[in-house]
Amino acid sequence: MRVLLFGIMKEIAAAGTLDIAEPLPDVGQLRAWLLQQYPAMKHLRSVMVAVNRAYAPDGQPLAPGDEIAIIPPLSGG
Amino acid sequence: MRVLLFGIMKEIAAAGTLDIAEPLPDVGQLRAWLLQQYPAMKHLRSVMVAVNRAYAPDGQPLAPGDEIAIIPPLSGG
Amino acid sequence: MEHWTRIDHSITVQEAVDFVQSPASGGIVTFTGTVRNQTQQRPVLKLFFECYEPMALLEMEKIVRAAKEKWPVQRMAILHVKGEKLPGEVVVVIAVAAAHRAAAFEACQFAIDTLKETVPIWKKEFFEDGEVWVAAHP
Amino acid sequence: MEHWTRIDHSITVQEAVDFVQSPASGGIVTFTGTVRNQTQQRPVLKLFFECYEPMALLEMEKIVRAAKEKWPVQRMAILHVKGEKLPGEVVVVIAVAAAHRAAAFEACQFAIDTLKETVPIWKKEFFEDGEVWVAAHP
Repeated sequence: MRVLLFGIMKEIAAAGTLDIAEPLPDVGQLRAWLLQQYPAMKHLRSVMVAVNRAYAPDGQPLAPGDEIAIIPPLSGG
Repeated sequence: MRVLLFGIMKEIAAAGTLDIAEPLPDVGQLRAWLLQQYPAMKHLRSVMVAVNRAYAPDGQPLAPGDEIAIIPPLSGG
Repeated sequence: MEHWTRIDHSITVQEAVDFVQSPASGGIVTFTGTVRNQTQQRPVLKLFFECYEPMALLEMEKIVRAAKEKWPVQRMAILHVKGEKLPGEVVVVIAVAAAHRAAAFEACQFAIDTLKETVPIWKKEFFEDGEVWVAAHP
Repeated sequence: MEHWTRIDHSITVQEAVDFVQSPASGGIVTFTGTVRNQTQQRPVLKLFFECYEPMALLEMEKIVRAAKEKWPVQRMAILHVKGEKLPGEVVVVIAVAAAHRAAAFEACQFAIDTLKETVPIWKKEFFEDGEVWVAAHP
Protein backbone atom coordinates (compact mmCIF):
# COMPACT_ATOMS: atom_id res chain seq x y z
CA MET A 1 0.00 0.00 0.00
CA ARG A 2 1.38 3.37 -1.05
CA VAL A 3 0.70 6.41 1.18
CA LEU A 4 1.46 10.06 0.33
CA LEU A 5 2.70 12.34 3.08
CA PHE A 6 2.59 16.14 3.23
CA GLY A 7 3.78 19.03 5.35
CA ILE A 8 4.86 18.12 8.84
CA MET A 9 3.95 14.44 8.27
CA LYS A 10 6.59 14.30 5.59
CA GLU A 11 9.14 15.54 8.14
CA ILE A 12 7.95 13.23 10.91
CA ALA A 13 8.28 10.19 8.64
CA ALA A 14 11.32 11.61 6.81
CA ALA A 15 9.66 10.50 3.56
CA GLY A 16 7.21 11.84 0.99
CA THR A 17 5.70 8.40 0.36
CA LEU A 18 5.48 5.20 2.37
CA ASP A 19 5.20 1.70 0.90
CA ILE A 20 3.48 -0.32 3.61
CA ALA A 21 3.66 -4.11 3.38
CA GLU A 22 1.39 -4.69 6.40
CA PRO A 23 -2.20 -5.46 5.42
CA LEU A 24 -4.34 -2.55 6.71
CA PRO A 25 -8.00 -3.09 5.80
CA ASP A 26 -9.42 0.35 6.65
CA VAL A 27 -8.55 3.98 7.37
CA GLY A 28 -8.74 3.50 11.17
CA GLN A 29 -6.21 0.70 11.10
CA LEU A 30 -3.88 2.67 8.83
CA ARG A 31 -4.10 5.55 11.29
CA ALA A 32 -3.32 3.24 14.25
CA TRP A 33 -0.34 1.72 12.41
CA LEU A 34 1.05 5.17 11.59
CA LEU A 35 0.69 6.34 15.20
CA GLN A 36 2.64 3.33 16.36
CA GLN A 37 5.39 3.87 13.76
CA TYR A 38 5.58 7.64 14.27
CA PRO A 39 4.66 8.55 17.86
CA ALA A 40 5.31 12.27 17.12
CA MET A 41 2.01 12.19 15.18
CA LYS A 42 0.06 12.27 18.42
CA HIS A 43 1.24 15.84 19.08
CA LEU A 44 -0.42 17.10 15.90
CA ARG A 45 -3.62 19.12 16.23
CA SER A 46 -5.42 16.74 13.85
CA VAL A 47 -4.71 14.18 11.16
CA MET A 48 -7.14 13.40 8.37
CA VAL A 49 -6.85 10.68 5.74
CA ALA A 50 -7.82 11.08 2.08
CA VAL A 51 -8.65 8.12 -0.12
CA ASN A 52 -8.72 8.73 -3.85
CA ARG A 53 -8.49 12.48 -3.27
CA ALA A 54 -11.46 12.77 -0.88
CA TYR A 55 -11.53 12.87 2.93
CA ALA A 56 -12.35 9.42 4.35
CA PRO A 57 -13.73 8.35 7.75
CA ASP A 58 -11.98 5.72 9.90
CA GLY A 59 -14.46 3.06 8.82
CA GLN A 60 -13.72 3.36 5.12
CA PRO A 61 -12.17 0.17 3.64
CA LEU A 62 -8.89 0.44 1.76
CA ALA A 63 -8.38 -1.37 -1.54
CA PRO A 64 -5.16 -2.08 -3.44
CA GLY A 65 -4.59 0.73 -5.93
CA ASP A 66 -6.30 3.39 -3.78
CA GLU A 67 -4.49 6.72 -3.70
CA ILE A 68 -4.05 7.29 0.04
CA ALA A 69 -2.81 10.52 1.60
CA ILE A 70 -2.17 11.62 5.18
CA ILE A 71 -3.42 15.17 5.77
CA PRO A 72 -1.92 16.99 8.75
CA PRO A 73 -3.54 20.26 9.93
CA LEU A 74 -4.22 22.56 6.97
CA SER A 75 -2.79 26.06 6.70
CA GLY A 76 -3.56 27.25 3.18
CA GLY A 77 -5.08 30.62 2.34
CA MET B 1 -26.67 83.48 -5.28
CA ARG B 2 -25.02 80.86 -7.48
CA VAL B 3 -26.44 77.33 -7.51
CA LEU B 4 -24.86 74.25 -9.18
CA LEU B 5 -27.15 71.70 -10.85
CA PHE B 6 -26.41 68.06 -11.66
CA GLY B 7 -27.94 65.09 -13.45
CA ILE B 8 -31.62 65.36 -14.15
CA MET B 9 -31.82 68.76 -12.39
CA LYS B 10 -29.48 70.17 -15.03
CA GLU B 11 -31.91 68.97 -17.70
CA ILE B 12 -35.01 70.20 -15.87
CA ALA B 13 -33.52 73.68 -15.52
CA ALA B 14 -31.71 73.48 -18.87
CA ALA B 15 -28.66 74.94 -17.10
CA GLY B 16 -25.63 73.74 -15.16
CA THR B 17 -25.65 76.78 -12.87
CA LEU B 18 -28.30 79.27 -11.81
CA ASP B 19 -27.65 82.84 -10.72
CA ILE B 20 -30.57 83.73 -8.45
CA ALA B 21 -31.19 87.40 -7.70
CA GLU B 22 -34.07 86.70 -5.26
CA PRO B 23 -32.97 86.81 -1.61
CA LEU B 24 -33.36 83.28 -0.20
CA PRO B 25 -32.26 83.16 3.43
CA ASP B 26 -32.17 79.39 3.99
CA VAL B 27 -32.13 75.99 2.29
CA GLY B 28 -35.91 75.48 2.70
CA GLN B 29 -36.70 78.73 0.94
CA LEU B 30 -34.27 77.95 -1.87
CA ARG B 31 -35.98 74.60 -2.28
CA ALA B 32 -39.46 76.24 -2.38
CA TRP B 33 -38.28 78.78 -4.93
CA LEU B 34 -36.86 76.06 -7.18
CA LEU B 35 -40.04 74.00 -6.99
CA GLN B 36 -42.04 77.04 -8.09
CA GLN B 37 -39.66 77.75 -10.98
CA TYR B 38 -39.31 74.11 -12.09
CA PRO B 39 -42.51 72.19 -11.28
CA ALA B 40 -41.00 69.00 -12.86
CA MET B 41 -38.83 68.79 -9.72
CA LYS B 42 -41.78 67.47 -7.73
CA HIS B 43 -41.72 64.23 -9.73
CA LEU B 44 -38.22 63.43 -8.54
CA ARG B 45 -37.78 60.70 -5.92
CA SER B 46 -35.84 63.09 -3.69
CA VAL B 47 -33.87 66.34 -3.84
CA MET B 48 -31.12 67.18 -1.40
CA VAL B 49 -29.21 70.44 -1.10
CA ALA B 50 -25.50 70.73 -0.38
CA VAL B 51 -23.93 73.87 1.07
CA ASN B 52 -20.16 74.16 0.85
CA ARG B 53 -19.91 70.52 -0.27
CA ALA B 54 -21.90 69.01 2.61
CA TYR B 55 -25.56 67.99 2.79
CA ALA B 56 -27.62 70.72 4.48
CA PRO B 57 -31.03 70.58 6.22
CA ASP B 58 -33.86 72.95 5.25
CA GLY B 59 -33.21 75.18 8.28
CA GLN B 60 -29.58 75.94 7.35
CA PRO B 61 -29.02 79.65 6.59
CA LEU B 62 -27.45 80.61 3.26
CA ALA B 63 -24.69 83.22 3.12
CA PRO B 64 -23.29 85.08 0.08
CA GLY B 65 -20.32 83.16 -1.24
CA ASP B 66 -21.66 79.75 -0.18
CA GLU B 67 -21.16 76.98 -2.76
CA ILE B 68 -24.70 75.67 -3.18
CA ALA B 69 -25.59 72.51 -5.13
CA ILE B 70 -28.88 70.76 -5.89
CA ILE B 71 -28.53 66.98 -5.51
CA PRO B 72 -31.16 64.87 -7.32
CA PRO B 73 -31.43 61.12 -6.51
CA LEU B 74 -27.97 59.55 -6.51
CA SER B 75 -27.05 56.64 -8.78
CA GLY B 76 -23.30 56.17 -8.46
CA GLY B 77 -21.60 52.85 -7.83
CA MET C 1 -1.14 58.00 3.12
CA GLU C 2 -3.53 55.38 4.46
CA HIS C 3 -6.40 55.92 2.05
CA TRP C 4 -6.88 56.88 -1.56
CA THR C 5 -9.98 58.45 -3.14
CA ARG C 6 -10.06 59.15 -6.85
CA ILE C 7 -12.49 60.03 -9.65
CA ASP C 8 -11.12 59.38 -13.13
CA HIS C 9 -12.00 58.20 -16.63
CA SER C 10 -10.56 54.73 -16.09
CA ILE C 11 -9.83 52.67 -12.95
CA THR C 12 -8.68 49.11 -12.24
CA VAL C 13 -9.00 46.71 -9.33
CA GLN C 14 -5.27 45.98 -9.56
CA GLU C 15 -4.24 49.57 -8.78
CA ALA C 16 -6.61 49.63 -5.79
CA VAL C 17 -5.17 46.38 -4.43
CA ASP C 18 -1.61 47.56 -5.06
CA PHE C 19 -2.37 50.68 -3.03
CA VAL C 20 -3.90 48.98 0.02
CA GLN C 21 -1.54 46.01 0.09
CA SER C 22 1.25 46.07 2.65
CA PRO C 23 3.43 43.41 4.30
CA ALA C 24 1.52 44.07 7.54
CA SER C 25 -1.93 43.23 6.12
CA GLY C 26 -3.26 39.71 6.01
CA GLY C 27 -6.27 40.12 3.77
CA ILE C 28 -7.68 42.46 1.14
CA VAL C 29 -11.34 42.54 0.11
CA THR C 30 -12.45 44.40 -3.01
CA PHE C 31 -15.76 45.28 -4.59
CA THR C 32 -15.76 46.02 -8.33
CA GLY C 33 -18.88 47.33 -10.05
CA THR C 34 -19.16 47.00 -13.82
CA VAL C 35 -21.64 48.22 -16.45
CA ARG C 36 -24.39 45.67 -17.00
CA ASN C 37 -25.47 45.04 -20.59
CA GLN C 38 -29.16 45.31 -19.74
CA THR C 39 -31.63 46.89 -17.34
CA GLN C 40 -34.93 45.06 -16.91
CA GLN C 41 -34.37 43.18 -20.18
CA ARG C 42 -33.65 46.39 -22.16
CA PRO C 43 -30.18 46.31 -23.76
CA VAL C 44 -27.96 49.11 -22.43
CA LEU C 45 -25.72 50.75 -25.08
CA LYS C 46 -23.62 52.86 -22.73
CA LEU C 47 -23.65 54.79 -19.47
CA PHE C 48 -22.68 58.34 -18.66
CA PHE C 49 -21.48 59.26 -15.15
CA GLU C 50 -21.70 62.83 -13.91
CA CYS C 51 -19.93 63.75 -10.65
CA TYR C 52 -19.99 66.71 -8.29
CA GLU C 53 -16.34 65.96 -7.99
CA PRO C 54 -15.05 67.96 -4.99
CA MET C 55 -18.01 66.95 -2.83
CA ALA C 56 -17.90 63.33 -4.07
CA LEU C 57 -14.26 63.09 -2.94
CA LEU C 58 -15.17 64.55 0.48
CA GLU C 59 -18.02 62.05 0.87
CA MET C 60 -15.66 59.20 -0.08
CA GLU C 61 -13.29 60.38 2.65
CA LYS C 62 -16.17 60.39 5.14
CA ILE C 63 -16.84 56.75 4.23
CA VAL C 64 -13.19 55.88 4.90
CA ARG C 65 -13.29 57.63 8.28
CA ALA C 66 -16.57 55.95 9.27
CA ALA C 67 -15.24 52.51 8.26
CA LYS C 68 -12.03 53.03 10.24
CA GLU C 69 -14.09 53.97 13.30
CA LYS C 70 -16.24 50.85 12.99
CA TRP C 71 -13.66 48.20 12.04
CA PRO C 72 -9.91 47.65 12.53
CA VAL C 73 -9.02 48.25 8.88
CA GLN C 74 -5.58 49.32 7.69
CA ARG C 75 -5.72 50.94 4.26
CA MET C 76 -8.65 51.72 1.95
CA ALA C 77 -9.09 52.85 -1.64
CA ILE C 78 -12.33 54.15 -3.18
CA LEU C 79 -12.19 54.78 -6.95
CA HIS C 80 -15.07 55.85 -9.21
CA VAL C 81 -15.25 56.68 -12.89
CA LYS C 82 -16.70 59.71 -14.63
CA GLY C 83 -17.79 60.14 -18.25
CA GLU C 84 -18.88 57.49 -20.74
CA LYS C 85 -18.66 53.75 -20.01
CA LEU C 86 -19.58 50.70 -22.09
CA PRO C 87 -21.07 47.37 -20.89
CA GLY C 88 -18.45 45.30 -19.05
CA GLU C 89 -16.31 48.32 -18.10
CA VAL C 90 -15.41 49.01 -14.47
CA VAL C 91 -17.23 51.91 -12.81
CA VAL C 92 -16.35 51.61 -9.13
CA VAL C 93 -13.64 49.84 -7.11
CA ILE C 94 -13.37 49.66 -3.34
CA ALA C 95 -10.43 47.91 -1.67
CA VAL C 96 -9.96 47.35 2.04
CA ALA C 97 -6.92 45.82 3.76
CA ALA C 98 -7.12 44.49 7.31
CA ALA C 99 -5.27 42.12 9.60
CA HIS C 100 -8.43 40.01 9.90
CA ARG C 101 -10.58 39.19 6.93
CA ALA C 102 -13.98 39.50 8.61
CA ALA C 103 -13.32 43.21 9.22
CA ALA C 104 -12.24 43.69 5.61
CA PHE C 105 -15.43 42.05 4.28
CA GLU C 106 -17.70 44.10 6.53
CA ALA C 107 -15.93 47.40 5.87
CA CYS C 108 -15.94 46.84 2.08
CA GLN C 109 -19.67 46.06 2.01
CA PHE C 110 -20.37 49.09 4.24
CA ALA C 111 -18.34 51.30 1.90
CA ILE C 112 -20.15 50.33 -1.32
CA ASP C 113 -23.57 50.46 0.39
CA THR C 114 -22.82 53.94 1.76
CA LEU C 115 -21.26 55.20 -1.48
CA LYS C 116 -24.51 54.50 -3.31
CA GLU C 117 -26.42 56.51 -0.69
CA THR C 118 -24.19 59.51 -0.09
CA VAL C 119 -21.64 60.18 -2.87
CA PRO C 120 -22.95 62.75 -5.39
CA ILE C 121 -22.60 60.83 -8.65
CA TRP C 122 -25.31 60.32 -11.25
CA LYS C 123 -25.65 57.68 -13.94
CA LYS C 124 -27.51 58.05 -17.22
CA GLU C 125 -28.42 54.90 -19.13
CA PHE C 126 -28.60 55.00 -22.94
CA PHE C 127 -30.94 52.55 -24.71
CA GLU C 128 -31.65 52.12 -28.41
CA ASP C 129 -34.79 54.19 -28.05
CA GLY C 130 -33.96 56.68 -25.34
CA GLU C 131 -32.02 57.61 -22.24
CA VAL C 132 -32.79 57.93 -18.54
CA TRP C 133 -31.17 59.25 -15.36
CA VAL C 134 -31.17 56.16 -13.16
CA ALA C 135 -33.34 56.24 -10.01
CA ALA C 136 -34.38 59.85 -10.57
CA HIS C 137 -38.11 59.08 -10.47
CA PRO C 138 -39.99 56.79 -8.05
CA MET D 1 -16.45 27.71 -18.37
CA GLU D 2 -18.11 29.28 -15.34
CA HIS D 3 -15.38 28.72 -12.79
CA TRP D 4 -11.62 28.61 -12.67
CA THR D 5 -9.43 26.80 -10.12
CA ARG D 6 -5.67 27.04 -10.32
CA ILE D 7 -2.53 26.35 -8.29
CA ASP D 8 0.56 28.10 -9.59
CA HIS D 9 3.77 29.89 -8.59
CA SER D 10 2.32 33.35 -9.12
CA ILE D 11 -1.27 34.68 -9.20
CA THR D 12 -2.89 38.14 -9.42
CA VAL D 13 -6.23 39.60 -8.41
CA GLN D 14 -6.52 41.18 -11.87
CA GLU D 15 -6.55 37.83 -13.71
CA ALA D 16 -9.22 36.51 -11.33
CA VAL D 17 -11.41 39.58 -11.88
CA ASP D 18 -10.86 39.43 -15.64
CA PHE D 19 -12.06 35.82 -15.59
CA VAL D 20 -15.26 36.33 -13.58
CA GLN D 21 -16.23 39.65 -15.15
CA SER D 22 -18.96 39.62 -17.77
CA PRO D 23 -21.34 42.22 -19.17
CA ALA D 24 -24.17 40.39 -17.36
CA SER D 25 -22.67 40.74 -13.88
CA GLY D 26 -23.21 43.77 -11.73
CA GLY D 27 -20.69 43.23 -8.97
CA ILE D 28 -17.49 41.34 -8.28
CA VAL D 29 -16.10 40.69 -4.80
CA THR D 30 -12.55 39.45 -4.28
CA PHE D 31 -10.50 38.26 -1.36
CA THR D 32 -6.72 38.46 -1.67
CA GLY D 33 -4.46 36.96 0.97
CA THR D 34 -0.85 38.12 1.19
CA VAL D 35 2.20 37.06 3.20
CA ARG D 36 2.41 38.97 6.47
CA ASN D 37 5.83 40.21 7.55
CA GLN D 38 5.43 38.94 11.10
CA THR D 39 3.68 36.31 13.19
CA GLN D 40 3.18 37.18 16.85
CA GLN D 41 5.88 39.87 16.65
CA ARG D 42 8.45 37.49 15.10
CA PRO D 43 9.65 38.74 11.68
CA VAL D 44 8.80 36.28 8.89
CA LEU D 45 11.53 35.90 6.26
CA LYS D 46 9.54 33.79 3.78
CA LEU D 47 6.84 31.17 3.46
CA PHE D 48 6.78 27.85 1.68
CA PHE D 49 3.48 26.38 0.41
CA GLU D 50 3.12 22.67 -0.19
CA CYS D 51 0.01 21.41 -2.00
CA TYR D 52 -1.60 18.02 -2.56
CA GLU D 53 -2.42 19.47 -5.92
CA PRO D 54 -4.98 17.13 -7.54
CA MET D 55 -7.03 16.91 -4.35
CA ALA D 56 -6.66 20.64 -3.64
CA LEU D 57 -8.16 21.40 -7.07
CA LEU D 58 -11.05 18.98 -6.39
CA GLU D 59 -11.73 20.61 -3.02
CA MET D 60 -11.70 24.05 -4.67
CA GLU D 61 -14.29 22.81 -7.14
CA LYS D 62 -16.43 21.54 -4.26
CA ILE D 63 -16.32 25.04 -2.77
CA VAL D 64 -17.52 26.52 -6.05
CA ARG D 65 -20.39 24.01 -6.27
CA ALA D 66 -21.42 24.62 -2.64
CA ALA D 67 -21.35 28.40 -3.14
CA LYS D 68 -23.45 28.15 -6.30
CA GLU D 69 -26.02 26.06 -4.43
CA LYS D 70 -26.25 28.58 -1.61
CA TRP D 71 -26.17 31.90 -3.49
CA PRO D 72 -27.11 33.15 -6.97
CA VAL D 73 -23.54 33.70 -8.12
CA GLN D 74 -22.45 33.75 -11.75
CA ARG D 75 -18.73 33.04 -12.13
CA MET D 76 -16.05 32.20 -9.57
CA ALA D 77 -12.27 31.91 -9.54
CA ILE D 78 -10.16 30.32 -6.79
CA LEU D 79 -6.38 30.68 -7.20
CA HIS D 80 -3.67 29.59 -4.77
CA VAL D 81 0.10 29.67 -4.94
CA LYS D 82 2.62 26.91 -4.30
CA GLY D 83 6.33 27.16 -3.49
CA GLU D 84 8.22 30.03 -1.87
CA LYS D 85 6.65 33.41 -1.16
CA LEU D 86 8.06 36.59 0.41
CA PRO D 87 6.24 39.06 2.70
CA GLY D 88 3.75 41.17 0.73
CA GLU D 89 3.32 38.59 -2.04
CA VAL D 90 -0.11 37.24 -2.96
CA VAL D 91 -0.87 33.68 -1.83
CA VAL D 92 -4.60 33.27 -2.48
CA VAL D 93 -7.23 35.06 -4.61
CA ILE D 94 -10.95 34.36 -4.69
CA ALA D 95 -13.23 36.27 -7.06
CA VAL D 96 -17.02 36.01 -7.24
CA ALA D 97 -19.32 37.71 -9.74
CA ALA D 98 -23.04 38.06 -9.11
CA ALA D 99 -25.97 40.14 -10.23
CA HIS D 100 -26.47 41.34 -6.65
CA ARG D 101 -23.55 42.35 -4.48
CA ALA D 102 -24.80 40.85 -1.19
CA ALA D 103 -24.61 37.37 -2.72
CA ALA D 104 -21.10 38.05 -4.00
CA PHE D 105 -19.89 39.20 -0.56
CA GLU D 106 -21.38 36.18 1.21
CA ALA D 107 -20.14 33.64 -1.33
CA CYS D 108 -16.61 35.09 -1.33
CA GLN D 109 -16.38 35.00 2.47
CA PHE D 110 -17.76 31.45 2.51
CA ALA D 111 -15.18 30.40 -0.09
CA ILE D 112 -12.12 31.70 1.78
CA ASP D 113 -13.41 30.38 5.14
CA THR D 114 -14.01 26.93 3.61
CA LEU D 115 -10.73 26.89 1.68
CA LYS D 116 -8.81 27.28 4.93
CA GLU D 117 -10.70 24.32 6.41
CA THR D 118 -10.81 21.85 3.53
CA VAL D 119 -8.20 22.47 0.80
CA PRO D 120 -5.04 20.38 1.36
CA ILE D 121 -2.36 23.07 1.37
CA TRP D 122 0.31 23.57 4.04
CA LYS D 123 2.31 26.65 4.90
CA LYS D 124 5.75 26.69 6.51
CA GLU D 125 6.97 29.92 8.07
CA PHE D 126 10.70 30.71 8.08
CA PHE D 127 12.06 32.91 10.87
CA GLU D 128 15.63 34.07 11.55
CA ASP D 129 16.05 31.31 14.11
CA GLY D 130 13.93 28.50 12.79
CA GLU D 131 10.93 27.32 10.78
CA VAL D 132 7.51 25.94 11.60
CA TRP D 133 4.59 24.26 9.82
CA VAL D 134 1.72 26.66 10.62
CA ALA D 135 -1.10 25.33 12.83
CA ALA D 136 0.36 21.82 12.96
CA HIS D 137 0.45 21.69 16.76
CA PRO D 138 -2.23 22.83 19.23
